[in-house]
Amino acid sequence: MAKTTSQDSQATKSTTQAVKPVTMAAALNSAMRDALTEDPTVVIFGEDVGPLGGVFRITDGLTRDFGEERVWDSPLAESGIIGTAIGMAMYGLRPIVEMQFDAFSYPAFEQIVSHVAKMRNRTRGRVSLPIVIRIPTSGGIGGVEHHSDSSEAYWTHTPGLTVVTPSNPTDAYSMLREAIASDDPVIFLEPKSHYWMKEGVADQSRPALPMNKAAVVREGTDVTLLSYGPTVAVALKTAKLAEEEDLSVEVIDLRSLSPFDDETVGASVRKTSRAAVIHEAAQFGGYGAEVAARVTEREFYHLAAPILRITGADIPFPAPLLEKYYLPTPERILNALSTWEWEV
Amino acid sequence: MAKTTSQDSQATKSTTQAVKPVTMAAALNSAMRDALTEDPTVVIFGEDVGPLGGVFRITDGLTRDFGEERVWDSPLAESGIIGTAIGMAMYGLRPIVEMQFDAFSYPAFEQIVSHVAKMRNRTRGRVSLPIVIRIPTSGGIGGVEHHSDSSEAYWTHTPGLTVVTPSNPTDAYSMLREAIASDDPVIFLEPKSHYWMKEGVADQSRPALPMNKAAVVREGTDVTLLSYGPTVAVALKTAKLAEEEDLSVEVIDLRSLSPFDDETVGASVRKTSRAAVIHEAAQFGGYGAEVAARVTEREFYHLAAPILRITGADIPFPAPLLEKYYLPTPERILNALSTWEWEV
Amino acid sequence: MSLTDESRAPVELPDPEPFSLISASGKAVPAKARRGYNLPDLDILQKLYRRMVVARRWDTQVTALTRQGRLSTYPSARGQEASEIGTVTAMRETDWLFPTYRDSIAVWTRGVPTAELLSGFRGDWHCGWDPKMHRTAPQTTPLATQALHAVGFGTAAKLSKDPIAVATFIGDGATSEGDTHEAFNFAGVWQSPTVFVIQNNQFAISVPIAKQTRARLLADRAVGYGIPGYFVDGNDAAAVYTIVSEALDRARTGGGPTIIECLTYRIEPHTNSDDPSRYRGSADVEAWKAKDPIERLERYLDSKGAIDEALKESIAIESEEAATAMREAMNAEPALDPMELFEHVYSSRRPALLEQRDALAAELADSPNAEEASE
Amino acid sequence: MSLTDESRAPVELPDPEPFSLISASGKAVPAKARRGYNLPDLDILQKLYRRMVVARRWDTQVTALTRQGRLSTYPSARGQEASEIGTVTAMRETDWLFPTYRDSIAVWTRGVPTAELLSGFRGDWHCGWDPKMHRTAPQTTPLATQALHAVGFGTAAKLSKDPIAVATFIGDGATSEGDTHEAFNFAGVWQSPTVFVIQNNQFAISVPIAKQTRARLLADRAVGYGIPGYFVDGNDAAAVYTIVSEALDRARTGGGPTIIECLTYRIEPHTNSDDPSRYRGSADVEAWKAKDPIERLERYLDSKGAIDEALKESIAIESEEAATAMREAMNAEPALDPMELFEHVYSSRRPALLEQRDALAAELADSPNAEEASE
Ligand SMILES: Cc1ncc(C[n+]2csc(CCOP(=O)(O)OP(=O)(O)O)c2C)c(N)n1
Ligand SMILES: Cc1ncc(C[n+]2csc(CCOP(=O)(O)OP(=O)(O)O)c2C)c(N)n1
Ligand SMILES: [Mg+2]
Ligand SMILES: [Mg+2]
Repeated sequence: MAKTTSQDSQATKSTTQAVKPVTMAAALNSAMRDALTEDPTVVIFGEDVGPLGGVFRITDGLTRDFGEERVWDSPLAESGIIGTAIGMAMYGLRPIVEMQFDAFSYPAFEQIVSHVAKMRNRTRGRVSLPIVIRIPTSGGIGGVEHHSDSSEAYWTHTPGLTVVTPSNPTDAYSMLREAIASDDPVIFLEPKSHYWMKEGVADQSRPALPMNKAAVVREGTDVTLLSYGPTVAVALKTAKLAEEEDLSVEVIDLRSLSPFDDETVGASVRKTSRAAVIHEAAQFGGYGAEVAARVTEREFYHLAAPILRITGADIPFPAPLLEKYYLPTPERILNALSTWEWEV
Repeated sequence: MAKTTSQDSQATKSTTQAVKPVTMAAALNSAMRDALTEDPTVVIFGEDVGPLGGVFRITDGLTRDFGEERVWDSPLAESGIIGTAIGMAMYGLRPIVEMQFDAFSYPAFEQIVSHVAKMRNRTRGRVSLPIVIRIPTSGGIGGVEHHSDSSEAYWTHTPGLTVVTPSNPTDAYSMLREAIASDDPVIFLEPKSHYWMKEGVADQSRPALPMNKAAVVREGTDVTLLSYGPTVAVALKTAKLAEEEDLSVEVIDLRSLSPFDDETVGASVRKTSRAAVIHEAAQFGGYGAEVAARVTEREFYHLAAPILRITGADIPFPAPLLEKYYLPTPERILNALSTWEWEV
Repeated sequence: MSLTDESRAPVELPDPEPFSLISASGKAVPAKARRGYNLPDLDILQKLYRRMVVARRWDTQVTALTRQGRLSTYPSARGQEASEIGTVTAMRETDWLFPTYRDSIAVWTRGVPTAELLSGFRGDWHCGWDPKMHRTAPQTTPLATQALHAVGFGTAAKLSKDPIAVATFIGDGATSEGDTHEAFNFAGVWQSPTVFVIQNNQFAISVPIAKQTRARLLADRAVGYGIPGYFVDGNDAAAVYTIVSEALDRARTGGGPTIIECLTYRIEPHTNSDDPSRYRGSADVEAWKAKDPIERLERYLDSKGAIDEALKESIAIESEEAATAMREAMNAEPALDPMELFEHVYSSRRPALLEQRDALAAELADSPNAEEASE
Repeated sequence: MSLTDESRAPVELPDPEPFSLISASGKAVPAKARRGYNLPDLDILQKLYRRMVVARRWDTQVTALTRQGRLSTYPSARGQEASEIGTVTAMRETDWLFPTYRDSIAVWTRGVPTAELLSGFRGDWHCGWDPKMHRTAPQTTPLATQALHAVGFGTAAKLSKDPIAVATFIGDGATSEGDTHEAFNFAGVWQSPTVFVIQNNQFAISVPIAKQTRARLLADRAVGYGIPGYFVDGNDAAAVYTIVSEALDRARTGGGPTIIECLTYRIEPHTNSDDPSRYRGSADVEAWKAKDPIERLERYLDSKGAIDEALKESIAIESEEAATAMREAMNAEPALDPMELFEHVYSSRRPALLEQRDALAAELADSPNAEEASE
């Protein structure tokens, strides 16, 4: 019943996008706008996504332009939002829903883990759930308690979910288009500290990198920094600083957290023989653990040193004035790299 | 307000326990019975924990013996159970609650992650929540969908929670007593396939091993198997089989998943230089990832080979007749160990 | 036009006397107590009767095979046939049903073949049938979650101008879950064409309704959502059929959702692994057996001369056929393919998952006896 | 004796006309419309008036400083003073309050010092006060979750034969969450001494109540839990005080929970980062300003000769003191100790966490400018 937009048509489509610098917020908005225009089965609902355009204005103007039957405000209940999205997807619609912040997706945890993730497998592939769950994620904006969580580890551990996160406006557009077109449910993590990041849109005549691929965003030879979402910028800044110390840092933007792009990451680590993974979430059992464990499993004999994790501490996300002590910084990353025995 | 039972008094207390073989179910029941007797602030509630004694009969007879004001059936709502337990703990009680199966704790995810885990930190240590959340965990009993999840990775990634799991009746008793006495909230994972495991109670005159320590349950020199809950038995069986192949396997029962006993595990790995971690949960982002990542970080230069993970596959837990293809077996573990380059 | 209905419904609490058309003794309820409703036509009553008898035979057979260990577990609906069959008989083929683990006889009556239906309880796959083919969602275990799926499905149909209705069953215990509340509330405000059939069988495993809520009636909740609420004798198939039919019609024609509480009783244990002697007396069970939904309809039909030997005979044959087919379905070894475990998790192939699949394949190829060894 | 209350309450829907004692124009409501209640004594009304005036001044000052960037965020309660202050004024010191982010003026009126109270919104620590000292739980952000804490706390008090009551605030939007339902239901069946004060300010951020639910009244929900429900003019402090007092008394004396819907209006944006022009007209806001809770009480007191210049003067002084103290509290740099981040996560020390703490300490010692660098 639902129409699938193919990878190619998306790539073509994106050539028609604006060429002046756009914010990530605008790129996401365009992606939804284009999907609503092309595919009548796409609907958007959630808390405040209607006339207000969401608390971050990502759905700005969509109710006005597409009507309340395509984009509307739901009652305030996250389990209800996900639960009804499941029913709509079973019917043949492609719901895009917003959880206002990571921590407010937790009331929907059962619906996501026990149904969104499992319906396709449960029904032997007969019932797919093409749902996109958009979540403004992570910290860096001085949010009060519960507004800065990074929830990725909960989702990536759950088989059946696809979890992606863009780090820039160009990716935000193409990845959200691909997520909407996907027949599988996608957790789409939007680094809220980057919503107002502007970028000249990259060469739009080339097809976009598929959502499930990692990108080498800076080449280097000594160390691979594995980053995603908000920490890509931190890794790039680190790489710049490291230049001064004559350290050549390769930076990878993972983009897809599940599945993990073993190929791209493996190739880089085989080249540099050292890697560190960077994220905001607490370290213990965080996504970085999976990255470190699997890369080590696969590339052990290429590694000159253990894979490091530079992450949030194992504490609840701090209050606004203290978050700077928690978030990974270039200095902390460089410090960590200096703990390696470099002359093995 | 709440009375804390000290470690020592528990150990003394346990000398009065039965000396004939007891099941894990009986050991857990005794632990709650003794806690109810000694500490008037201990209360137990949840779905079917009253007259029925729980679907696994772990609370058998407690309502009868302690009355409905100490042990009672709640309405059927997990968020409600955890949420009201929080309020009770704030008042000064020590609630023990049961989630009927891992998957049925998911409706309470928000209350657990956003409050149980964070209240003490939020209030600068002024409000502790001495709550024990008992969860019959894991598979192996041919349960229908949603009855065999292993949820530990969700909890262990959440700062503020303590997560423990016993693998035998002796530990079940002492660890549950210690969990109840703890001022911090404890996720207490009970391997349901082991409820009817019987064991002669170990020397009760010695103080029990503290809940936060791992135990070397079998010594060996070539490989360390890191296991917990239901996989301890699998690891021990593997060690036996490995003997035939002249492989000396050390088996560690982690017991405490959070905190992780770096000391005991590190000592073993430094000795054997090889380790594998075994669990039932899906591999990607599973608890084994943390184990592999942290042990590698700390012991990299002692490791002769990458730490392996022998775990469930990255699929939803299978239907009853297919679970045997999913659960880690001694054969699969030995296979995995044989993939290591042994002559480095 | 907006999805949200901003009109306010008239506010009325349901009558605390359960609505009934045929009394426990099999007599038509006096006209003045019928609240303006007529009894369904005799052919409908015969259909309800036939379906209940056959379904009970089928259910009894499943329970028996479960005791023999052919199924992993089975929650019987014995005693609840009027609610189950009354509801699905009121449904059109194009309507969708969102059932729970309790509602196997409803799913079966909708035409899902036994072997597919019992996949989950036997344990060969979680859901064995094609939900789209039978317009019947998988039987849901996480309580109350399916009520939201139903509301979403109905809302999607409404947005698509598709004049169908959706029905979902909810247990009395499950009404305590937050999801039930959210489902009622979303359905009300979106005017989703969804009929909620609460089967109040008075127990949630061991917990009696009095410990579940202090509500006088569960149907009293409806008023808090601007939804019409009904309290029905759930052992009276005629009453259930009548009220559910009306609610489904209303839903299909833009009238929004309805909450219907059917008062009934679970005669069997919660599942085969339950021990009801710990929480309820056999006197209660006996008292409810006296209100049996099948017997009362049989008496009524008999009194109308609407059951003759030929009909009884044909129902008996159909029942035995159902039981036989059921036994055969469960005696055939299920086709188990461990490789299928990796097939359906995602619609596209993930290399890492294929690695895991291949590892299992290699393992099984290596040690053909692995299966026995690990058992 | 069992915790569960198995008696059934009389079933009655609230009057859809909000209960009021003093009209918007500041006149006493005619005796026959007072439903048997009397106005509170003048000294109580004066106390309510004084507290509302001072609280508004304080709230206005916080809003102003937030605009200047001294606070990270602040959700104002302007316009809702009658509900907030009416409730806490009805409480005893030994009662406990479970507030939300909206209810700072209630927490402040309970005696929590400004600097401690605003810790969370300024951003130095999530909750700055000692909940036990002030018998006031932290202001909760995850919506509706605190309602369950309140029920549990009340139940624990009841089990401990401690004759206190618990009050909790819930927003209209938050009533849609499953937790609100579970809280009402647990409170009913356990007869927890808990008073739920729903502040229906008609918006959940941008979402109007008509899109939130199709219920006629949120108070209509009470009947579905066997709990008494009230619908009150939430801008009439006398009415709120009266109904909440009665409910708290009932709770303290074993009469169980109460649900009270206070109809009010949020005059300010949701928080400083909101833009209400996107979702509501200023005419609505103006209309509600005309029903101001402070003005009406002032008029009433004036008409009774119960406000003289001396009183006005003393309230003005108190207000300015509150505002000054507020400014001073926020102008003082908060004491920030990054090491404290590791202090309270667990009651016992975890070696791995100490490693992380020590790493941060080393980092800060190494590069004293790290703070600036990372900003
Ligand atoms: C969220 C959730 N919690 C707990 C359970 C375990 N459980 C299965 S059935 C049941 C009782 C349900 O009672 P009710 O809703 O009255 O339905 P009935 O079994 O009587 O048909 C419980 C607690 C579950 N399946 N889902
Ligand atoms: C579980 C959860 N979901 C979403 C949010 C984000 N959020 C904060 S306030 C708010 C609106 C609440 O409205 P209401 O309950 O009416 O309270 P009010 O702000 O009007 O006092 C929302 C959606 C949250 N805090 N918690
Ligand atoms: Mg029931
Ligand atoms: Mg509101």
